[in-house]
Amino acid sequence: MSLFFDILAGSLMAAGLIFFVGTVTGMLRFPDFYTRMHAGGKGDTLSTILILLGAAVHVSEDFFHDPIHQWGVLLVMVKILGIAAFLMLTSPTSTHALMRAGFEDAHETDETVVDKDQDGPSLEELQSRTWEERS
Amino acid sequence: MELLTLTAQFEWILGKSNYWASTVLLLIGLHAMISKNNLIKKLIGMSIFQTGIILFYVSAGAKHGAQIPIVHYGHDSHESHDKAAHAAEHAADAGQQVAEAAAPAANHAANHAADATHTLGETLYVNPLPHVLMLTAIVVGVATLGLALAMVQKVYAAYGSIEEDEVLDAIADSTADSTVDSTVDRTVKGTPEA
Amino acid sequence: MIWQLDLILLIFLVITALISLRVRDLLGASMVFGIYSFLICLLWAGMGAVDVAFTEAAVGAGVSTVILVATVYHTRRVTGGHKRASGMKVLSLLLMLVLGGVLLHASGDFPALGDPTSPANDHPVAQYYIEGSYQDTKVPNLVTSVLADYRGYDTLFETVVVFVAGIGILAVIGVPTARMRREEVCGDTAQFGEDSDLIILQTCRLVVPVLQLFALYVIAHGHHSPGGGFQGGVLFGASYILLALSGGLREALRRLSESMSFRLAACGIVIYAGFGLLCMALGSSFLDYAILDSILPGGVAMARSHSMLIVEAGVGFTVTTILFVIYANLATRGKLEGGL
Amino acid sequence: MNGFILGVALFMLLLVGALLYRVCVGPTAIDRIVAVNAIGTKTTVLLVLIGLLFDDVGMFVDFAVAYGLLNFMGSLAAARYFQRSERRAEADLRHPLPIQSNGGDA
Repeated sequence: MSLFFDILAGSLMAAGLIFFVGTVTGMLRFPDFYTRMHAGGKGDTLSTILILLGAAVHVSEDFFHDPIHQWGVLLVMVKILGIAAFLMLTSPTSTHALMRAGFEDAHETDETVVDKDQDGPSLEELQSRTWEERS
Repeated sequence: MELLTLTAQFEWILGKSNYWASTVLLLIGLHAMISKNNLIKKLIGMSIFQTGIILFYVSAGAKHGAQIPIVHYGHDSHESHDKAAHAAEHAADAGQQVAEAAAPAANHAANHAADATHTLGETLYVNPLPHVLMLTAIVVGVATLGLALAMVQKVYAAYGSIEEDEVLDAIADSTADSTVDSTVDRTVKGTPEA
Repeated sequence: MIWQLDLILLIFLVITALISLRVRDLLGASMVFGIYSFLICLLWAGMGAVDVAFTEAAVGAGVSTVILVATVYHTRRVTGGHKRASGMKVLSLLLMLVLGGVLLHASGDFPALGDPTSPANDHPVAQYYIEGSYQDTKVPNLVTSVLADYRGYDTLFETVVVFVAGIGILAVIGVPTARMRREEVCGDTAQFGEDSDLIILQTCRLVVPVLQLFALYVIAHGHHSPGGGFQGGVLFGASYILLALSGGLREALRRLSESMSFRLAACGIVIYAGFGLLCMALGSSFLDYAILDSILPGGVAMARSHSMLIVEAGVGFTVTTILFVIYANLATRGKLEGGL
Repeated sequence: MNGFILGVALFMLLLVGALLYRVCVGPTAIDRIVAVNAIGTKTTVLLVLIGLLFDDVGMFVDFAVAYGLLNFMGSLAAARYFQRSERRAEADLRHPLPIQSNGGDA
């Protein structure tokens, strides 16, 4: 039983670490702000949640050993899951806010990542619009 | 340090690392406060200086292998600890020494009241005194940072710059033209207007 | 103590401090200072100083970065080259070399990190707090009992310092005429977050109530877990700052106006000091809670425990409101409208 | 299991160190802010892991919750900074102020 929990917690944490490595690689290697944001926004949230789930599983192990005396660890587990839930809420929000901020700060895209054949206004045209026009 | 083994040398370095780090932080902060031209940079330097001091205090209270300074709360639940405390109190009522009634940190005590005879001294706790001093210092630090930032904003409103040399130039100019009053007047009037 | 973590964190800390001072863009520098605060919070946690780490977490993530950004917004974002400072820089470097040499030389005499028998840890006062305070006060969190009971004077006057800082900000950048006008402005029916981003607004609508409840929990549960008046107060203040960041400062001020803030802040200190005076009135020393045994339930130790709760609540009032006042004034250059 | 958790924590800390490179080189403020945001969320996780290492996670989880709730305030403030600056600049273009460009709060 203990081995099962250890393996589950360990694999969740390892998966989280793999995604975090991806996040860091993306943030270090990608050419422009928007692509770095893409790596940072998605990978960061997912890896955080995975590692927190691993921690929650690890904590809950005590409960299954001795449910009568150790039920208090469930509270800790719920708190850890609560952190995961709130990070799932707040981290994309800050990604959204930052993306919008970078857009308004008129960051340019790297030419290697732009699809030239797309329809619609280009990024520069959009950025040159005023606030009222945009919203 | 003659003829120390590699491990002993490493341990010596580890034992002093906190002092070195806090010294380096103090120096960085003080250097920034003296030599940086920008007032906000000076304030960041001030905060770094402050954390250097806090680091010195907190690390002075750290102990190897110690528990966090919260008594009778091991890695298990509230409930079993309450039980442990009750068991310990019953033991005290039964005529045992008061010192034994101090709640044990070992979680097994919840199940075995007879085991509830660990004194507090057996568990090593981190020294709480530096924590208390520094905890208040952090909150006071952010309040003083706010006050200092307010002064920065006031300086900017009065002289149009937060660079130290430009502010000094502006002061020198206004004194040379003896128009210091008019400068201040304009901005003070201008501020609520804008 | 986990020495591997501590060592890496100390190195990162120095690197981050250098980065935040090197960056020319002040907005970037403020945010880098946020990382500095994250790392130092981890360092406190690694050293077992949970209450300090909690305070640093709340202050660093919630307040200090935001007020730095607010000041950068109202001043100038980019800092220029150094025209005249080079002479001062050389002088300062020399001074740092001398001072650093002295301090590093002195560090040879200090006890090693984590030594349980070092003078600071071996001192009878520290020993007494660890061994005796639980029996004296029935408060498991030693930091809370030392903070609010044994060193009550210290905490009382730290709280007063926070209050005075709030008054100081009002004196430095408060604009009286605009304040009078604001009374009318706040009376009108501005919609919640009319100029804000929808996504941010909805997220904050979820987060702010949870944050406020959590802050109350932190104040109330500070006896049994890390927390207390300072931490809970900072969290509560941060919740109002979050409200102001998402839905506009006007909305936050409608919930907690500035005059009400100062009234509550004064209330907090009156609660704290009044409790001390109550002890005097009952015939004991100032802030000697043991005498309150006669009016509070549950024995001498529990009287001290309950008194601490009330005192922490007073601290919480002051810290909450003053931090919000600091933000509100810094974000608007004292005008309490417009601004960040 | 404790050794594994310590390894995870140290590895994460080293990756945070790699992110410090992005913080250091920039190139602009918002690139740094993205890295700050990532480091902030990882701080939350590291707090929980340190709690596990101390075998007392119930005590550490409280301020991890505080971090989870608060760590987007910095990016929120920065985003608001950019939004407000642009609107202020637009307002200044429409109604140029005679003396100082900082005078108008849109």
